[in-house]
Amino acid sequence: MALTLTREQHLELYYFLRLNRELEDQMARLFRQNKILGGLYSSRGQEAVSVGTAYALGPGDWIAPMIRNIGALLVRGFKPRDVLTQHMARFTSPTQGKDGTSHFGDLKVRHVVSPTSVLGDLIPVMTGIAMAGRYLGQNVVAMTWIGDGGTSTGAFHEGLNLAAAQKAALVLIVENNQWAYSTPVARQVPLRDLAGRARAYGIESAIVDGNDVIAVERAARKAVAQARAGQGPVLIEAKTMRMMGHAQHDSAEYVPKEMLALWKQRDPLDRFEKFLTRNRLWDAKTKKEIVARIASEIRADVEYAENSPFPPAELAAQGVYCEGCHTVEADWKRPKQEVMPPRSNVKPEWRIRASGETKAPRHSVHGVHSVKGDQAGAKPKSQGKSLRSRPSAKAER
Amino acid sequence: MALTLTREQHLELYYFLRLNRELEDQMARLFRQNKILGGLYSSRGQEAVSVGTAYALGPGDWIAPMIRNIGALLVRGFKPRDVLTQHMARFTSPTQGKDGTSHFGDLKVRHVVSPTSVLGDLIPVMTGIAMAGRYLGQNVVAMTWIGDGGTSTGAFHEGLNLAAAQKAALVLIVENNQWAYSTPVARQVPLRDLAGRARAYGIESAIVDGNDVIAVERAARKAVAQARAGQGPVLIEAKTMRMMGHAQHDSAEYVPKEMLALWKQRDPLDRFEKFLTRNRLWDAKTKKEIVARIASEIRADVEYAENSPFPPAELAAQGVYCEGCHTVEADWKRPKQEVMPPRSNVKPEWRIRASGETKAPRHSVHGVHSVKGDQAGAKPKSQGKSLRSRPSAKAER
Amino acid sequence: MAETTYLEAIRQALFEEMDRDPAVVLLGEDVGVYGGAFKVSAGLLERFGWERVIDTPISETGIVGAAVGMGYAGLRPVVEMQFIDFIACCFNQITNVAAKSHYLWGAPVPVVLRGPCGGGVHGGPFHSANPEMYFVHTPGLKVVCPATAYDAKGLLKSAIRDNNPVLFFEHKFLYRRIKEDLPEGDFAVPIGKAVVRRQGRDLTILSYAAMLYTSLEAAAQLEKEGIRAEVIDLRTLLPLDRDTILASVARTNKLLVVHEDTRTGGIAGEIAALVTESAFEDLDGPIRRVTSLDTPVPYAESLENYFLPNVAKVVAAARELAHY
Amino acid sequence: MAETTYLEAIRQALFEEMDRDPAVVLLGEDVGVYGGAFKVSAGLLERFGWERVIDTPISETGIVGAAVGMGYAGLRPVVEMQFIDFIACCFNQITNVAAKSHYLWGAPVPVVLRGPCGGGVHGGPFHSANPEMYFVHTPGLKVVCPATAYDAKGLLKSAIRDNNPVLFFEHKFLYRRIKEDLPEGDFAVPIGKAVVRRQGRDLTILSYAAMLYTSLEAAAQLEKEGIRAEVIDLRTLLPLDRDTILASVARTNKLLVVHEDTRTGGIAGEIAALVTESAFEDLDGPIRRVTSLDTPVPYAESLENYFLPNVAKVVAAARELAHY
Ligand SMILES: Cc1ncc(C[n+]2csc(CCOP(=O)(O)OP(=O)(O)O)c2C)c(N)n1
Ligand SMILES: Cc1ncc(C[n+]2csc(CCOP(=O)(O)OP(=O)(O)O)c2C)c(N)n1
Ligand SMILES: [Mg+2]
Ligand SMILES: [Mg+2]
Repeated sequence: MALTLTREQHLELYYFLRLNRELEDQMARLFRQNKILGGLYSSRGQEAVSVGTAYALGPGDWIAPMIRNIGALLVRGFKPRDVLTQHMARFTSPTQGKDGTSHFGDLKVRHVVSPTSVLGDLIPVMTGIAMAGRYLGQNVVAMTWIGDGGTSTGAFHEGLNLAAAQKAALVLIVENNQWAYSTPVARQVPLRDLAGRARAYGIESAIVDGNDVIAVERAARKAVAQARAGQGPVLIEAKTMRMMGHAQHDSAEYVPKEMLALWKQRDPLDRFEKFLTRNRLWDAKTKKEIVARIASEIRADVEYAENSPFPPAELAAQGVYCEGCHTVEADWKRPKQEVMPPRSNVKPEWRIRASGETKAPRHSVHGVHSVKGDQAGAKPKSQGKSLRSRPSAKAER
Repeated sequence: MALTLTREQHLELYYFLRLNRELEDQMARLFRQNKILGGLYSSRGQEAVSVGTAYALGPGDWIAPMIRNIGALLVRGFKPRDVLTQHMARFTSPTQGKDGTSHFGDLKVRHVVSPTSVLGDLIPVMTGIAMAGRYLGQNVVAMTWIGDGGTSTGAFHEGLNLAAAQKAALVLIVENNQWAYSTPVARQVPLRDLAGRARAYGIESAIVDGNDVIAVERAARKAVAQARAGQGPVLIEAKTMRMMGHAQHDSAEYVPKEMLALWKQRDPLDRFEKFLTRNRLWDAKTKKEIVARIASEIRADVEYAENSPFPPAELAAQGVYCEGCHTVEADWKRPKQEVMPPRSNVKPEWRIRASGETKAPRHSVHGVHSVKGDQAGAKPKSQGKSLRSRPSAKAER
Repeated sequence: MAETTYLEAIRQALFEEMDRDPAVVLLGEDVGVYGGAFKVSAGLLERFGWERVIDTPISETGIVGAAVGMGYAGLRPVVEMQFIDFIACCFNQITNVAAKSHYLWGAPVPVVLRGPCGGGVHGGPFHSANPEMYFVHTPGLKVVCPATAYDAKGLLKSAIRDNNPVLFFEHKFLYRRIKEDLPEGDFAVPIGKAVVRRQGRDLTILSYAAMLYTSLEAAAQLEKEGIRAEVIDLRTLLPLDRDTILASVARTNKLLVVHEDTRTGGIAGEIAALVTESAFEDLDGPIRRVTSLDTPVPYAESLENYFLPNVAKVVAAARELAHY
Repeated sequence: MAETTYLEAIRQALFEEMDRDPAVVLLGEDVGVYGGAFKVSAGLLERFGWERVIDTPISETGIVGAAVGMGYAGLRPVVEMQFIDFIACCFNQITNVAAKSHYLWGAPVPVVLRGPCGGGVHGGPFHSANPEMYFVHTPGLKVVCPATAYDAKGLLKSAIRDNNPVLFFEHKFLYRRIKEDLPEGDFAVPIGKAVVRRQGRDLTILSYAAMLYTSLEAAAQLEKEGIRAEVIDLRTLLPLDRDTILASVARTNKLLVVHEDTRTGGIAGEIAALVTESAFEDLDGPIRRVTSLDTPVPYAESLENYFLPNVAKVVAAARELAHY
């Protein structure tokens, strides 16, 4: 397949992949030195998913990473020091030590929503971001990730279903790394492909080799374009493998060695290095430069983090409420008058059907999409007479 | 299609359909007389779903009805007086006036679980019943219902997914009556057929004309047989129409008149009467007898209900805890020794794959089914080498 | 001027805030075409259009999560729960996401979650909840329980303008029973301020929402017996108005708390702790509470009446306390 | 005899109850092959087989609902929450189904819901919850918070044998830190009974779970100052053991409540209400409480230490109270 990215972009992808890997390796060392509090989760083997998907977004778009998506945070502009200070609970971290791991965000500049630990939480939240984005005329896409295990949560269902009903510009990456803690996918749901989850919502889906950063980026770019065009949410299943335990404490003996051996051959960094070489996108010198740059960045940021103070104890009591410390302000990209009376009045938005008998409210003022009224009509299969009733809602009560 | 039921069964179906209709008509009168507390919900036009599905069950099977499934309660052996005293909040009601509407059950004899008002609650509960039934060797099926609207709840997803993962003998009837209160199906989910929900779980599904009691019964019977045979949960979408408002207070002006007119022609009682006549399963005299029987039963039970006392006030303070007033006892249909050490020991249950490299615990001891280990294996589409990794779980830790 | 019902006051607040600020949107089940189960949002779709009045699927977790996301994007969403009982279905989004967001990540959640609560209308065990204490016990939330039409309107405006997640509990018994003359023009009632509804020297009755009226009626009866009860309407349960509570107890030296919520773990406990730790010397008698029973809300009238507090129970408790 | 940890005591209770009664089954995320995130169920799958030790999908609502259904069918399921924080995801099944079932429909729910709660191990804001009060405020549930290995084992046995839904909160700080000699053979500890852990005449310190140890340590320090604190371990929060609490206050006339849960709406409030309404005359001083702050649980050690109660805070409050 022809390359769709420039040489610089390919090298940037490599930079992020490798930065992701090296940063996490560094954190594992810090963990063993007891410099990281709580748990440490690894995305080894899955870096291509985080990096490739986030790379497909535009600057105004939004992400909400999960615990194994440090790569996405890096692509989005966060620095190793942000990740390091977070894990080391320093005052200089994005949350000043109040929260750990990848639990931080930036609503104003980088458009990153902080995750919680509760699986599924982010899907409805990002649906809301996408709905707000459309309302504000921003033409943005919201992207988030969920593990294979997380697709069994009610929040996954409610969030994705709402996104589908609203045709929200949500791109959901199902990161199928074969395991939810010790539980293999087959014990969570009898589906061969988790992309099949999408069928419950009538939305687009795709399956991609999650260890091939180019394939991931391409699939994500397509999905982002579809979502941005108003075609509704898209679910991408990225097949990959969790190469470490659930977290540092877990030696993952329940994972067969053969399985690890098989996936080790498919390491996303190795493969991308070969790809770059095969396509003559770099040479040994370029690689060396990137590696050196990463090493020095990480070294500097580890030093920064280690020299950072812990938060002052009294901080614990502060910030429960927003008392004017933050502003709530929407970034309007359309005239506000469009949504204020009299222009916002619902009347022009009611669609009069040719038959004249039903009228259904549409979902989008921009004509980007409409919900077909007859989708809800009953077509019983065993009856002779075909029936096409249309659900509707009258404006008058 | 050839008849699969006897004449008596057909007449019994008619009896239940008509009893359902007349009982609800009677309740509407009582409601207008202010003799029914709170709300009153109607299943007019949907009776064939409640009656046809419940009729397909065996005596040991379980149901959990929703608010519009009074027909199922009647099939299951509850009497009009039970329904009437419940709605009228009498001391003689199954809940002694503590709960209303169809919120009552009978765990010991009729195997009926009481619904709550919270949509979706029953699906995981009935999954648990099915799991317990298998564990106890009972060979029973658990059936419950959910509205089109209720399929958007997280509980629907978690319950049905768990049932699928466990291959539980659950039959879930999605009663698509086109409306969730004032919201048409198309605004809830962009699916033409709600049976599509099943695809997220890799389970069987069917679509049936919910206004054709024979078709409903047949589809349910098949589903019950599949579930009982250990093939996992089955979802049936019954297409029907809510012919009244959401409840008595709702005049449902948002429903187009044309839609109601269309569905009125498909009234399940009318159609079944014609069916009975066409198939010479009854004559005018038989019909008259059934009608008279129903009238007298309802008359007697209304009298009973109206003459029933309201509960004594102090009852309100009683019964929060079970202090020995109820026994908790499982109905074992297999030797308990099978699940007690040493026989319950997991070792014999580990399946050694031919290849020898993976071992996965199976879900069923009876050999009814097994989860294929390689379902969770990754088969990335864009990569050359086909990969068949198998998730597994080792016994040793 | 025509009197305005409690329900209509809430509707007016929504109207006026949506008129004032295009960032305010409403979402929930059947809030648009139908105007909400209690018709609180009747006419809003017609005025503001479907982009701002959004009928959702039946997905409380989805809805609340989406509202949080909208808030992150700078909107001020108002979420309607069709009945407040169903808030149990989005408990996680409220307590783990909305409540913690500002403290942990500096991300304010300018979301209002409102819906009909309370009993007395024979709604039965799933349509009568008073879930306030679950949220009073969750740092990061604000909890508002208006009793009057004026407060309902003014507090909802404050809630919408607040940068924090506010739970706004509308007592459905009051929806159409309470009517008041409301002033013209914009007014807001601050969150976190209780108000003395009736002055008295013999004891303080603390209450809110529907129980305010029970307490006032009891106070009127008590007056005939020569007992002058001070009646305080808490209005906001979180943050509690310590000053007003303690000032009243300093005057009356006796405290009775009346709430419709169930007894164990109800707000009376928090108030008892507050008063005994901060004003122990002011107390001349035990703190008493009149509450609902520790049971689900039963359906039959006889049972629900027994379950709920009423004027007689309040009078009896107040009398005993006054004579202590 | 080797000492048994708090964690191992819980594991023993599960083992012995499953050995005793084939109706007892365990379900939860990673409870089987992995033996649970904290290894509480290690070895259970091997002994009892996959039919009784069930690894589930990540679906707290699904799991709890299924447990209720299993209970209806006559089993006695034990559900593990991987961390108790995720109980927020099944709040509706617990409060609207399990809690109400017996009262409304006469359908007992013999289900135990257990999992690791509590802070002090730098688990951060989503792995340190103390959610007990949400459930203490829900009629129909029982809430158990053991502090010792003996109680953990004996109370879990009682919980499994109980016909009602019991929430069994295991404090993860204690899992491996608490070790005791346990007696051989079957023993059960009754639900609903507190116990005096240390006798004293000057004040009563009420506490439970990890805070029991903080309180005992404080009492030891106080003794050096001549202050004799009585320390009570509540063990069960619902139903509360009124008699033990009131009897102690009648002896000491001063009450300090220590809980790790956040302050506003914590159990100290309920106890303050109970004591002031039932034993007002016994009180010779204000009821004091030492609790966590009203914030989410922060992550950094400095912050979490500031957030949590500790010995110094308990000593200071007790000293002030003793000298009141
Ligand atoms: C709602 C919820 N339940 C349980 C957990 C505990 N938990 C944390 S990670 C995890 C496994 C997640 O598996 P998956 O979604 O596949 O993500 P992965 O760890 O493989 O990236 C579990 C059960 C949680 N965080 N949230
Ligand atoms: C979780 C939850 N949210 C909201 C409600 C309020 N409510 C009761 S019935 C209903 C509409 C149900 O629609 P559907 O599931 O299609 O069932 P139908 O009424 O058509 O039988 C709603 C929103 C509820 N009962 N439960
Ligand atoms: Mg996974
Ligand atoms: Mg419906």
